[in-house]
Amino acid sequence: MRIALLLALAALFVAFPLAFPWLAFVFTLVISKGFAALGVAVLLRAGLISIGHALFYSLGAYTVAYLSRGAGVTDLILQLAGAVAVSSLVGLIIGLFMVRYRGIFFAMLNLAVSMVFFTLLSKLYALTGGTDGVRIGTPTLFGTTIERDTLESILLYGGLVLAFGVGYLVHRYLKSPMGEALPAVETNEIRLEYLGIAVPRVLLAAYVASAGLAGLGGAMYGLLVGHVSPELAYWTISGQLVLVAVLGGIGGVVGPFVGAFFLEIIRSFAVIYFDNIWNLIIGAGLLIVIFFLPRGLYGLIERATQRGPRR
Amino acid sequence: MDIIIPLLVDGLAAASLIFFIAVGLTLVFSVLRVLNVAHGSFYSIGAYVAVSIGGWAASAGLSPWLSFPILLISAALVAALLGPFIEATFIRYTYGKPEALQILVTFALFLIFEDLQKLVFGVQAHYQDAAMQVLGVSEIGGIIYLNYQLLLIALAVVVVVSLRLLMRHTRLGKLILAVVADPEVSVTLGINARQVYSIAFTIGVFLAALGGALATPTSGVAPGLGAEAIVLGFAVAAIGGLGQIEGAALAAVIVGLSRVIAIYYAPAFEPVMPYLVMLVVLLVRPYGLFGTAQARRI
Amino acid sequence: MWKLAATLAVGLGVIAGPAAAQDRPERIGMGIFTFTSGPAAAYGMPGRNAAELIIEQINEAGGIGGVPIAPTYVDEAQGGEGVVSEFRRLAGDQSIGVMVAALSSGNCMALAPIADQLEVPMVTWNCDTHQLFLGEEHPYVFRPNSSTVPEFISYAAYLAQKSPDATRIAIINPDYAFGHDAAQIFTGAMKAFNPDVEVVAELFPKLGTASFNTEISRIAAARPDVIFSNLWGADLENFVRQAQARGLFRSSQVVLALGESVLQRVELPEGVIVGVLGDGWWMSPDAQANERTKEFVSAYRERFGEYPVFPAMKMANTILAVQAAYEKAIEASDGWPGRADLREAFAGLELETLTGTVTVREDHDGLVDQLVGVTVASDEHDFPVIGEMVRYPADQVTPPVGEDPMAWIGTLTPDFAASLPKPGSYE
Amino acid sequence: MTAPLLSVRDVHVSFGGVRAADGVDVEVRQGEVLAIIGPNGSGKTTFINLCTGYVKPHAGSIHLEGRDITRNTPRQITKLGIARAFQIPQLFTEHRVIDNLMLAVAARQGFWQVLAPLDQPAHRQRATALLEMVGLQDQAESDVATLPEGIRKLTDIALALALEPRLLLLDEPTAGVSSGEKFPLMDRLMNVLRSQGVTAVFVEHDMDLVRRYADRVIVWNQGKVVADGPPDEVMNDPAVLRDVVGVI
Repeated sequence: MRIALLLALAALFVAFPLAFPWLAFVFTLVISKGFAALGVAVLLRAGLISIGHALFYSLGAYTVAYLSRGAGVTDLILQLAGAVAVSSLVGLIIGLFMVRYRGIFFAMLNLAVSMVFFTLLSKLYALTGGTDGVRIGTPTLFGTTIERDTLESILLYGGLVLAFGVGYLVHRYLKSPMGEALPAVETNEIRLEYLGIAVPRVLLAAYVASAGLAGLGGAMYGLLVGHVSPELAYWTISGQLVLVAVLGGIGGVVGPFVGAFFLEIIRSFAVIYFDNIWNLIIGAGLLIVIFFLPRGLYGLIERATQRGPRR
Repeated sequence: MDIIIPLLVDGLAAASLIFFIAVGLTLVFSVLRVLNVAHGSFYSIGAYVAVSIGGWAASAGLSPWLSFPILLISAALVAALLGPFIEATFIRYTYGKPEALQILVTFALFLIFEDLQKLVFGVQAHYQDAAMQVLGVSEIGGIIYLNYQLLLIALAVVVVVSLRLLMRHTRLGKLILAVVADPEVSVTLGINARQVYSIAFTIGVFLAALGGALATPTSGVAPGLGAEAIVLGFAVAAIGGLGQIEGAALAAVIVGLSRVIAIYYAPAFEPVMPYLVMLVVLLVRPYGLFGTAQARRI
Repeated sequence: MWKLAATLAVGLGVIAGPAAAQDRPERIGMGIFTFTSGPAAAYGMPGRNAAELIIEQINEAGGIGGVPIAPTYVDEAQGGEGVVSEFRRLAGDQSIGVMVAALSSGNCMALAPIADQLEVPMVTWNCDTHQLFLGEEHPYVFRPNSSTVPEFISYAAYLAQKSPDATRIAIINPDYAFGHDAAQIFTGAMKAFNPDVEVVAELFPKLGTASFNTEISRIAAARPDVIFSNLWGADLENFVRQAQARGLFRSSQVVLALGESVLQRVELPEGVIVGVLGDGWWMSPDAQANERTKEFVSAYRERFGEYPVFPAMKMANTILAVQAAYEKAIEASDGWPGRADLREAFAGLELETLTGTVTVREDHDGLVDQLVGVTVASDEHDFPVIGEMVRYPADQVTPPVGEDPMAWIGTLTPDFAASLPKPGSYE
Repeated sequence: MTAPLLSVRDVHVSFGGVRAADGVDVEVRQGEVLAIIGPNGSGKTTFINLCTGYVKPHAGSIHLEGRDITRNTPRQITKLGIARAFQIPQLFTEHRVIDNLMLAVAARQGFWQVLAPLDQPAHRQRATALLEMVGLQDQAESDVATLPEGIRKLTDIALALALEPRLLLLDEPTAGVSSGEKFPLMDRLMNVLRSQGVTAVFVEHDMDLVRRYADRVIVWNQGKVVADGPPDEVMNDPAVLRDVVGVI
């Protein structure tokens, strides 16, 4: 049943851009945000709210920009891999400090680091292009140049395949002892220590994974938009990633993607029909989800498509 | 050497503005244990209301000296209208819930307020500088300062002192401290904790709105003010230690001075200073300058 | 779920009604990008207002080749990805013939490659960064406006002519490419005109700064002869209010590159050097001699309660340029011109605008005269206007095609400034 | 006589002026079942916290088989073979009972697996066996958050057993367990301990339990050990009866 639901969602995902080409852009954005929100969701499972993951999201995009302009690495696959590697590495370094913090202090420290990063991006004009940002050129694939249109198809359909692949891996991770330990950190960290489990190590793994996921999403974003500016690292983007994760539901891997989908669709329509109040719509939607749908929108979809209780 | 005096005056002037952003946030946290992202909205709403009423007063030909009571009244109005209402409709349901949830609820409120402000006040910048104009200027260390800047420094000190007096020497303060110390026990002692929460939240809204209102005579108000304010407020509150009012005051001075020193000697680093200070402080003292850890009993 | 999908499909169907390329369409779709919210709206809204008005006037006069313009406005404040996705959505709609984008240089730089990719003509109305055409060619992007180079050289020239002894300059510009580029160009030109010039303070507060009080102290402490700023919007208003109250305008000659845009909103003292980044001053002699301009100005004033500041004039002039290009393309092609035909028409386009003339060069950059002056009290209005005006001819202050602008500035000499028309010569 | 498994020497610790341990010396011998009794607030739980590194002594030392563990963390001490059950059950309330147990089993059998599921046959088998030991086989699929106190208590003990410790510290193991269940539970527990050669220390209020199951009793009062010996001897000591048992 759940597989069927997933396939239906995927089919929807493929069908619409074929009918309406501009939606391809929006849908690719959904995948990109979905990856980043999935990263945030991994940490949320441990009760850790990061108002700073825009750091890794923008880092992914800036890494791609730097690889293609500064280092001459033009291959798409290498760029994506590079972005994941760089953001994971930075995640590891920052994570070493982060794993000592919980609750609001974790949120605050993430905020601080990301805002330092944000201001550096805007300020190091010579290095980052300042607030105007940098352009990201069309990459090559296996040594052949590709057209912009081809790139967009690759990003959408390749991204979808990647989302399934990465999603499956993250699913396995969340079901593994290390993954199942995450909610346990929130409910009873002391007991975990008394089971001989090194909580900081559990969290460091999660932090690195979440940074890598956000970096992957950011790299896709950069390639898709073709331009990246510091606003991508601003705290409101971090807030949006948390919002997307919670909106979709943090219980599983699909939730963040569903959340990203709803956010982008609402946004696309809001700018056409309800100019000026899309924040209001998103905010109200978030409140409804928090107060009435604790398992997020994906929980709602699941409930509508299957009978019988499930944990 | 002659630069020291302007540095100090500018630093304190900057600190007073920053302090007004953070003080309500930290007060609300100390009582309700809720980190209120919507605090930034109350700040900018206070600014909008003050400018609107001030603009009306100016067009009605009232004396510019009335601007000062208007700033206060505006903040009180915002607090009275929004404080108890928002507390009772949303904030109350997040007490004792995970922090992530509290932050999200208030973040949602922040998003909603952002657009409501746009709908009500438009997107143009608004100004009402009668209070700044009427006070004139003073020359200190060869540099001309607005007397209004100096007034803000004094006001910040007044707020710190009065909050301390309120907490230590009034019945309300004692009730608040009792609820902070142990909500359950205070309820069994017959304290109406709900009411205390509502009052504390409203005081927080008042302080936020007051901060916004006090900033308008020099800076006006435009969309985006709330987002800037809240993130700076977080930084200052976290540096001082969440829930520590004196801590917030000290943190505001540190952040204000660091920004001013940056502007004088390394302007490129000015915007990064609050967050750099926050980062360093949190790494060295995870609970902020005045904050303490709470051990869990097992 | 499927209900949602159906709703989506219906919603999208409305937007994407395809039109045969060569038939005369029922309307000319035009995407117009500007800031209608956020701190930049103070500057972006006049642009939007002007677009609304000028399009209405064009449509009342029969539209373009008998076809009315149907604008779609996009708010740039939604951030890079939102702007790009809107651009793509509009480009996918075949009834859209042209994009007027954008206000912010960052957005222009992001959109330009996409316009080329989607082969939709993009006409910039306010992003004047000289970097737009610097490294890359953009076959589909045109700027019927001037760039930062002539704009800021003109201020240096005016200053060199008016206060030749001023050597200590302080700069306070917004912290992004526009501010940094302007500082570089202005400083470069100032030093070329007078080698004794030194920069005693250079500040780049970030966009959306509310209190400039520490910056003002810092500038005051540096005792500059000249304070140059290209702050704009709410930032400029804040800076002016705070700096004026604190005596900065009395102790130094202030140059506000975008000062005209706040003349009606904040009380500027007399003697401040201001300009309009081009020739778009609604009260300029050329504008006042043009019946159409006077009509536009009074209609604007009536509807929006203020006179059209220069961003409004820039937008109106840009849309007139689009109209001229369409008319040229209609003449040149058999049927209704498609996007590629319109692109052809833009090359070498010349037209009369509301405030002067514009020529689109072969490098797609525009040639526009530069108007600079100082604030003077007005008998007619309760706000200061621009006096002691000069109108620098575009070809004299614009680097030639193909030349690196910064290198070109380096070749300027004190004689260059002396050879230009004098302040007060434009009456 | 063999060397003690755990030896606590001259340990001092106080909280805000209250002395929870004031020069305490305790030795836990290999294989024995040691009971600690004393009035509420006398520092019995603190003793367990000290032995497991949750509370650090201001002075004194703690050795496990001659190895100094005074400054070690709870995790390190757990790894050395000391497990603990809590007075207030410390469980993972967002998980089911079986998941709680499987986490503990995984912690023992190899935790650092990223892609292998927690719910694998080896883990589940062992977890089920542990639940049977405490009589909770029927509760495996229940959500922990909804369980009554007694069952949570048993789950908590099962978590400690899952670690296969050499020394097990139990903080009031039968508090909250219904009176009819107390003895069957303790019988099962003792069987496990004896069959696996586990040394145990338990803090208890129920004197009947202490008499029946303890090999040795320590009486704790105001941060000091005031009596030490076999149950029948200690518990008939008039001073103990007056000062401690009487007020329990």
